[in-house]
Amino acid sequence: MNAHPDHHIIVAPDDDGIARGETLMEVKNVSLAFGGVKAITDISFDVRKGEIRAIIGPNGAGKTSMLNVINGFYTPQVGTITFRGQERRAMKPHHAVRQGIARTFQNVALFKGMSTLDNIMAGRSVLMKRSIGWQMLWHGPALAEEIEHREKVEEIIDFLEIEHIRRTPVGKLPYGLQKRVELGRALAMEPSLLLLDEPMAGMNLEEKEDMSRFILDVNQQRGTTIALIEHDMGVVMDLSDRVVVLDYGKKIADGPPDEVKNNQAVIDAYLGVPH
Amino acid sequence: MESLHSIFVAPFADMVAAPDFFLQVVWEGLVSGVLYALIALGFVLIFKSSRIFNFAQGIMVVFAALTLVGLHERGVPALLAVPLTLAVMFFLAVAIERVVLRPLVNQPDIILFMATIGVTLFLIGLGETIFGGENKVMITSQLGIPTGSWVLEPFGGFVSIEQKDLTAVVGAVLLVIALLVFLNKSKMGRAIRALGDDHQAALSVGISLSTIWVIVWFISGIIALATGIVWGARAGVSFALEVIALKALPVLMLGGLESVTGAIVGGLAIGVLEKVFEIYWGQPLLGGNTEAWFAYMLALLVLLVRPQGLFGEKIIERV
Amino acid sequence: MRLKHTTALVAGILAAGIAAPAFAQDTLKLPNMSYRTGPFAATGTPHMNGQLDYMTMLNERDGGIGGVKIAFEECETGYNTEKGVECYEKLKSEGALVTQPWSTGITLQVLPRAGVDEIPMYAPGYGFSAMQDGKTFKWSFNPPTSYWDGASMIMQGISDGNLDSLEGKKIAFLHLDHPYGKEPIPLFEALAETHGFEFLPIPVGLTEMQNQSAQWLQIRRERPDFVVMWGWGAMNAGAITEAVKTRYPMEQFVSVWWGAHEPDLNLVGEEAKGYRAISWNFVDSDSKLMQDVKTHVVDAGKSQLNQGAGEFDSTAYQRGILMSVILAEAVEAAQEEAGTPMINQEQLRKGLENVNLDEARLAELGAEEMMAPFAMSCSNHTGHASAWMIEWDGTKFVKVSDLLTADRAVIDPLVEKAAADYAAANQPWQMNDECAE
Amino acid sequence: MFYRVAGQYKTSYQADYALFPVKQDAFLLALILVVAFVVFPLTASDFMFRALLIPVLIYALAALGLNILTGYAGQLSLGTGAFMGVGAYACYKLVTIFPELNVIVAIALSGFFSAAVGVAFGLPSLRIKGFYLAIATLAAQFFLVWLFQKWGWLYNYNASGAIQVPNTQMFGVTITGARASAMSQYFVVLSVVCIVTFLAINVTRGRIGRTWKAVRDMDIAAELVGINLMKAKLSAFFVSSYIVGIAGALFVFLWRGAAEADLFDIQLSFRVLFIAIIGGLGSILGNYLGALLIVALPVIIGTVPAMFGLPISSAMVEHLNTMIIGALIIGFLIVEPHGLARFWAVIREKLIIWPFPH
Amino acid sequence: MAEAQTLPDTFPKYLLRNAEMFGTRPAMRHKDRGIWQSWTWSQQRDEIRDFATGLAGLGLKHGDKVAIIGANRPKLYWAVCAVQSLGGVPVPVYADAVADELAYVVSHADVRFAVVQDQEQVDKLNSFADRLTSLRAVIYDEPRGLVDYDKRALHDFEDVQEMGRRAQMADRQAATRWEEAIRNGSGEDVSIMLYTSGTTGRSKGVMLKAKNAVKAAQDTVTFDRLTEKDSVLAYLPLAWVGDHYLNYAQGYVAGFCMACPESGQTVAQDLRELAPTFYFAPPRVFEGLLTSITIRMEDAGKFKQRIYRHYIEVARKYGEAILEGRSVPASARASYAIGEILVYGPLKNVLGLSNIRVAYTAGEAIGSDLFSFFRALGVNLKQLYGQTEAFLYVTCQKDGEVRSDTVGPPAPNVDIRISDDGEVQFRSPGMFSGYYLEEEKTAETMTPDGYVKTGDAGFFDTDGQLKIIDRAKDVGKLSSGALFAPKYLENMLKFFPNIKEAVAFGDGREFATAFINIDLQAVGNWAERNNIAYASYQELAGHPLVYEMIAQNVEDTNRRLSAEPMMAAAQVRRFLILHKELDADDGELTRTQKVRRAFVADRYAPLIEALYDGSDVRFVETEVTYEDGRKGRISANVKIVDAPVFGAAQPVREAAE
Repeated sequence: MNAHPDHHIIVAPDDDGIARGETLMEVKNVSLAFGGVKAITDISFDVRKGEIRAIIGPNGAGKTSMLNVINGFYTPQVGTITFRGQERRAMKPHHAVRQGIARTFQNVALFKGMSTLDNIMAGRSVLMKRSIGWQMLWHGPALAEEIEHREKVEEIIDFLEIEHIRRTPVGKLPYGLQKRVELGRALAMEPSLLLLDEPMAGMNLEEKEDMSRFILDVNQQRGTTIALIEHDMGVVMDLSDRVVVLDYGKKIADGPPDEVKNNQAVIDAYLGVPH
Repeated sequence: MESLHSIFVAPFADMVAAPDFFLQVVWEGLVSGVLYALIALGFVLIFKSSRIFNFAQGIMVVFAALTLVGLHERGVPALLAVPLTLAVMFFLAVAIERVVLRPLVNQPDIILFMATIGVTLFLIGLGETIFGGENKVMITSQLGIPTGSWVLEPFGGFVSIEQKDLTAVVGAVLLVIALLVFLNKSKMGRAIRALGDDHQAALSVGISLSTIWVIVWFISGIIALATGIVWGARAGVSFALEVIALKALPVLMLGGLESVTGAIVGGLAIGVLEKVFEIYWGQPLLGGNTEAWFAYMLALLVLLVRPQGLFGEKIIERV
Repeated sequence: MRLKHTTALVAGILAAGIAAPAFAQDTLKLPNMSYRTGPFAATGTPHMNGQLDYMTMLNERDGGIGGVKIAFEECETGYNTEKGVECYEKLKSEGALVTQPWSTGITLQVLPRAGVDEIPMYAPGYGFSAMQDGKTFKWSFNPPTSYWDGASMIMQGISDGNLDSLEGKKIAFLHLDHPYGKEPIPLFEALAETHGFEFLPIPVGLTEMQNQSAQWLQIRRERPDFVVMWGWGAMNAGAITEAVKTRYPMEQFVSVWWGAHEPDLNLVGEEAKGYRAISWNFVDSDSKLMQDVKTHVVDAGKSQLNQGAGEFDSTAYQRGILMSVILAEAVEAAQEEAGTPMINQEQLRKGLENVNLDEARLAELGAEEMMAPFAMSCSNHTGHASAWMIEWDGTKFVKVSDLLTADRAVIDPLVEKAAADYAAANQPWQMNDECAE
Repeated sequence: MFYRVAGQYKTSYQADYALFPVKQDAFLLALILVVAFVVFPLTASDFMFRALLIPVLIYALAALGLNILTGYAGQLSLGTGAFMGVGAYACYKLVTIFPELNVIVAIALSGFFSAAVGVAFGLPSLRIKGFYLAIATLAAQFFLVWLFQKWGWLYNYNASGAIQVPNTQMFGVTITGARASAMSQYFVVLSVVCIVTFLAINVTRGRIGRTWKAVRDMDIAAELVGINLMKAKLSAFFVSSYIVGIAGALFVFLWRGAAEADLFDIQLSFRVLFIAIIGGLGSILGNYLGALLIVALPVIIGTVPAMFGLPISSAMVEHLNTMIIGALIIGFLIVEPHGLARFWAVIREKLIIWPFPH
Repeated sequence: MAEAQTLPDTFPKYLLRNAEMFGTRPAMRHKDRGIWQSWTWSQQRDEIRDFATGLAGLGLKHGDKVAIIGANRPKLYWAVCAVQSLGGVPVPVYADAVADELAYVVSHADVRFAVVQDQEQVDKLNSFADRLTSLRAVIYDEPRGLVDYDKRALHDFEDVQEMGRRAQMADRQAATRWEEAIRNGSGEDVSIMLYTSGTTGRSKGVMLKAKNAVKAAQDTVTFDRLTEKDSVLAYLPLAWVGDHYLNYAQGYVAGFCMACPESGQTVAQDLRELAPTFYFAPPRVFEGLLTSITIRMEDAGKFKQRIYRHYIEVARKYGEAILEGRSVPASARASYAIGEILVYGPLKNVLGLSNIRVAYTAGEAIGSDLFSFFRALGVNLKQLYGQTEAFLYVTCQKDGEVRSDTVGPPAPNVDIRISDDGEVQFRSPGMFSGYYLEEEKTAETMTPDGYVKTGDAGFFDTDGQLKIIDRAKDVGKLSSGALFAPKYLENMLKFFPNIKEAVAFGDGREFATAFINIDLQAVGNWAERNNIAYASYQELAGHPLVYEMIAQNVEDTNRRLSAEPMMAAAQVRRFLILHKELDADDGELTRTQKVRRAFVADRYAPLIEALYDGSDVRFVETEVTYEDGRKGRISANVKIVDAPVFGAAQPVREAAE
């Protein structure tokens, strides 16, 4: 009965031949509009493998739209996304997941009727292959597959320290824990690029500290490249390697945290100086 | 070739050949359409104000008509039965608000929808228990609705227009006008309209939510009674109407769940189109009775092209 | 917590239901599958009242039949076939002597089971026309006349006995889209082929019964020479009002006996003058039979009928009385043959085969003006009573023809074929080889 | 109280994934199966089989099918009756075209026809959501029933327009048609229902079940975790319609014995929907509890007042039944939107932590 | 005892024996990744062998000390045995010890290796790296957060095992040699060094010889008939003698399965899942259980409450008698059987006590109500009296001869005597061989004739069971000369569910007084039911109604005391409710949650003064340590209240004067 799992947790897929520090994804001249209202205008930036990249900006700056473009939820009118050397503009979100882009949402988008375990397992749907025939029989290959993925999910549960809520329906969890489960679900997809949309929104100080630790651990231990949107400047400056600043759908700055912090355009944008 | 001819040529040739008959078909369709539109209207009103997809609107029509006839059967004079029935509908509105809506407030839409199905069943059972399950005849003449028919004779043929149908159309138009005036001009009406967009805004008018709900359901009850009289005069009062009332759903899908205009236009359009389709295509080519599904298929096709309906606004999905 | 009790209750019922229901041996169980609710209740209820009242009368007047009280239990079907089958199972388990399915749909469902469960099925004036073949349908009876008989008589009625005069004419068949409405179609089709008229079936769906504008628009467009109606419940009233509205000539509008229903015609009154129906019964409220019912049941306050609406004088109510008369005759015949008042299902089947309502017997019952005489036998489970064409004169029905008789030469071969087909489709099928003929 | 879970721990995921990880549940199920397979056949009357046991099983199966679509995948359907009809008519055609075909095989195959039709009417679900989708299923409902009426080929041009189930045998026992005994039909239905339930439980607890639930709970999020919405929704329509289809085939072949198109009308759809709602959306067990309640309720209303000497007409039973079901639906939605199944779950939970209240 | 000769005399020898005898039976479980990961004895041997070989590769020598720091984890238990198998000495250290304490033990014991649970312990060690000169390497179980650490002297447990496996692969004889070394191991070696928490001063390293330790375990295993089929949940601190003895030592000797909980928070849940057969918990745990039962039952419906109360009453009457096999009327037996179905069984099920065969409690006195409650439910709960120096058992109760107010007769092969000044002294098979590097203290503790001084005052009851009154040095006298046993007094107070902790004073004073800590859970619940709002412990503690309630408790205590001639004089005349909970982080309690009386007396001197100078209220300010180690100050006006004293006492005292 020795089911002792190897605890050297899943390592992000490294088979893409991109070395740490090289460009993993590049956004080139992307513009997006909804019926004439411009959400994003001509934005370009890159994400390097292994880094934590922050996208910041005041409310309505187009940050979430940017993430939505990256993972295929919106299709930009102009511009391209190059991910792992492949250029594309339109794609279905589930294809983005298959390519290795996972994300979390500003307003927790968990499957409320399901338990923590099932939510994270759902994140692995895309990696599971057994047909409905096997699923119906359950015993045999389907169970073997289920257990194989359960083990990975348990690692994530362990990693995020959410053992005690494994069987709790996520709808009943406090907000902070829901965010953590959502992170778990994204990790379950074994992404090479993890998009976090305001991972710390609505959290108290302690929860923020926890979340920061998890984000750093994910980045360090799993080598996952992370692009995140965050309002809390302190957090952004502490966590990220490089920061891109948007305002009114345009890029106004890009660089290491310290540099960005002192950029006049950024300060103006945050203080609300009219353009 | 022949089949193509019978689909694309013959029907239109028929229409041209017997224009009076075509007019009669359109008129018949229009009268059904008024019914669909009225049911849909009650529906829209409730949806606008409370986001409830009120499946029970159809049965409210039957229930109102049944109460009216039932009271009359028990010896209540027709003109007294109408206000009494309205009182019953008001009581019903209060009861629904108390028993169903209040405990279910803030539940997901689907739950409320299911609850209205429960209300439907309950009202069917209640109506049958009190008034019996057999069909009844609307007390048309007792209510002073003319029963004769006018015959117009255009194009050498004739178009028979029953006075009660005409009364129905006129009555429906008046009802809609009254409703629009109420919604747009009165404080309560504005509150109801605001409620659809924003609960807080509605509350700031100073009317409690439950009052608004009772009023809205009561107005739907009034519409239901009007519909019941109109339809009952035409086809008798029976629970079979419940199934016909389902056609309000495709009407709503076409017209959009929140548009009063949509409900009326959609209702009339479906009424006319299904009748024309039945007479010129359904009966000759498909064995008839296509009215059973035409409205649904039409709505389905429209939705496939425009998921938000003919009058709805484009949906932008957000995450 | 209340729900917990309900669940417990279900369990209790389950437990109770497992034990077979006790058979009370002191009554004749002649249950009826009624529908006093739903869109067919309007026409169904007076019939059922009539059936029930006659049996009540027998219980009151004679202490039942042969000294045994009749238990005439009703089971509500709402004209719904599914419910009907449930009722069948329920009544069967209670030891019913007979099945009165009261709907052609239910009849068809019960038909194959009747032979297996060995319960005679009694479908007076309705059901499957081929049931007349007693050899094939040992357990099923549809006296006094079948739908095919009725159709044949209607055609005679509208052609004054010369069907060939219909050649080139168009006859629309407005019928309920239901096994009942479809039942006569094969005969009409056969007749149309033989006599060269055009036959146009127009179905009315269950939901459209009250709003037949599409059907009547079709009739207006097609301009048929006759409209034959096979309607029931709310459909009849709907059709008559639409006919008036469409200005369809009433003289060309004929119905099967179920369309002879005074309340439907009262809706339009004078305007329906000329509307005809074939009917195997006729109203005779002053007959001894009806007066007995009036004395022992109606006036005694033991009837459910709606006196204010003149139901007692209606064709439907009195037809219901006659339906029970025939059944009571069968019981009496069975008791005689069995030599005991407590009969079983097999004995009742025999009794039904021995029903002989000749003129003398009808006179004895006091119903000589109400229906034509007929008799059933081992091979003839219908009896083929003759019928009258009756016409609405604006206030009531009047006889406008002599007794019409169905054309056996056309019907019998069709029946034979239909019965054979039926038996073939339901292999293994038990034939009654005892019949001499 | 009777649930003593202490000491029932799992040392492997296999054990954790057992069908009934708690001993007492397995025991309870075994008990129910013994009652179903042994006690009922030994004691029940024909009436019990035909009026209660067989319909409960078949309705439960239909509700199970609907529940997969509505309860698990979140796609509202008002067309269950018509899909049952597709199964029934397909089975009838199969049996009459290939008379030598085993009727069980025919039933199993007929499910594929309803599944195909289900998928066809499920296609709009890719564009239309929520209530709007109900229109697609309503269209299916009305269109299909119309088709059953108008397409004579479907009922072999029978004069009555009804389909009549022939007598067929399996292992020398007549299982369909008028000659079949209630008990043999019961066994067939019970076996089919047990097998389908087992398979359905497996599907709903595995990857596919999670995919469905994800789509139900938040379809956008589901898409963004890599779930192919089209596959998920259509597979739900397929599986659901398949089960509904064989329920329809069983409905006619093993119970009714004959059917007209009207049998599959919207009332049937609603009845199945009520069973699913009262039983509990998103549960397997609930379908059985709901079916039991809905089927037994009229029996109770018909018999209980009589026990207390209150005569009740059969029409009144119908009326009260409708009213009570309506009230039950409302009551359940207010008290326990997840239906009888959740009710049982709560009771079970209470038994586990007994004597503590929480 | 010829048989004893053939028995192993070290735990590693038992490991080998068990791997042979019970190879496929579970030896260890750990709730991890959602399931109970399990290892059989043979798998456990392999794990230990791999680790031991790896350790040897890292340079562990015979006699080297190895610190084991962390929660109850299989790997840490394996480390204990692995170290023993190499002749090293495991030194378990309390995982919640602050860095300073930890550093003291590690440096005092000359630890060369440390096997620790996680980053937290590594950080603690690192923070005193300069003092820990002897420490050669640290081995960790959980790699989380340690990615960027300097790995030169830091090893992953599994990497060490991997090293071991590679060594075995390279040298086929390594495994055999390892087993050979174990077989040749000496029972004279020190098996383990347990640092006592010590109510006073620095902790001392108690050295226990292998053969003594084994012998003690063998005796108690036989005494309680423990077999390989038993199971325990190891949830008590790894470094405490109780855990090491009850779970590790007895586990190896009996061959039963030890299970580690998922985490500290899930112990109750894990206990419930596992339902062990052998269970040990200090009285406060049982007290907590009873409190939570009572509270949870209060929320139950009327009907349930009635059933519960009725059958608990039945159990109180007959339960213990049935448990002990005494004769009971048949009707009572039937009633109890129904109660078992309705209440006791489910209750034990919910608490995870369903399968308990033997349960012990020790460490302090247990209330007789509390004690008999669990026994009445059918839990075979017994008391024992023990010490680290004895390798736990000094006395323990036999099945069927169980009382709540005594701790039982001497354990098997234990010799006990009461010294002239009332101190309990013993000689036992598991007796320690001395304090590490503290000859002086060892000598202080031992009598010249080889008895160990327990430092506890007590006496033998008429039926030969030992009764402990208090720490010998704490037993004092009132100024009247009457006996004052503070612990005894405190325990009586603590039996009230509302009172969590009490500290009694009176030595050399005119009368007895007490500090009270209320039980936040119980009183909080009471407050909720009575609509009393409170924001903090301090606020609740100062509430007049709470004072009223506690005064009632004190009064009851006094009434009971008045009935005991020896104790009647020491009734509590005045008391106060402390404004803060006594806390180990502030040094007020030991790590085993015992009150440090002298420290408390010193810290709250003004309050004691107020107790005796007649004032009604006293302002006090105290420094506190928060969970994260930060310090703060809290202050309060503490009220002092008089309590009534009862008759019997008065005359005695006056007579004495």
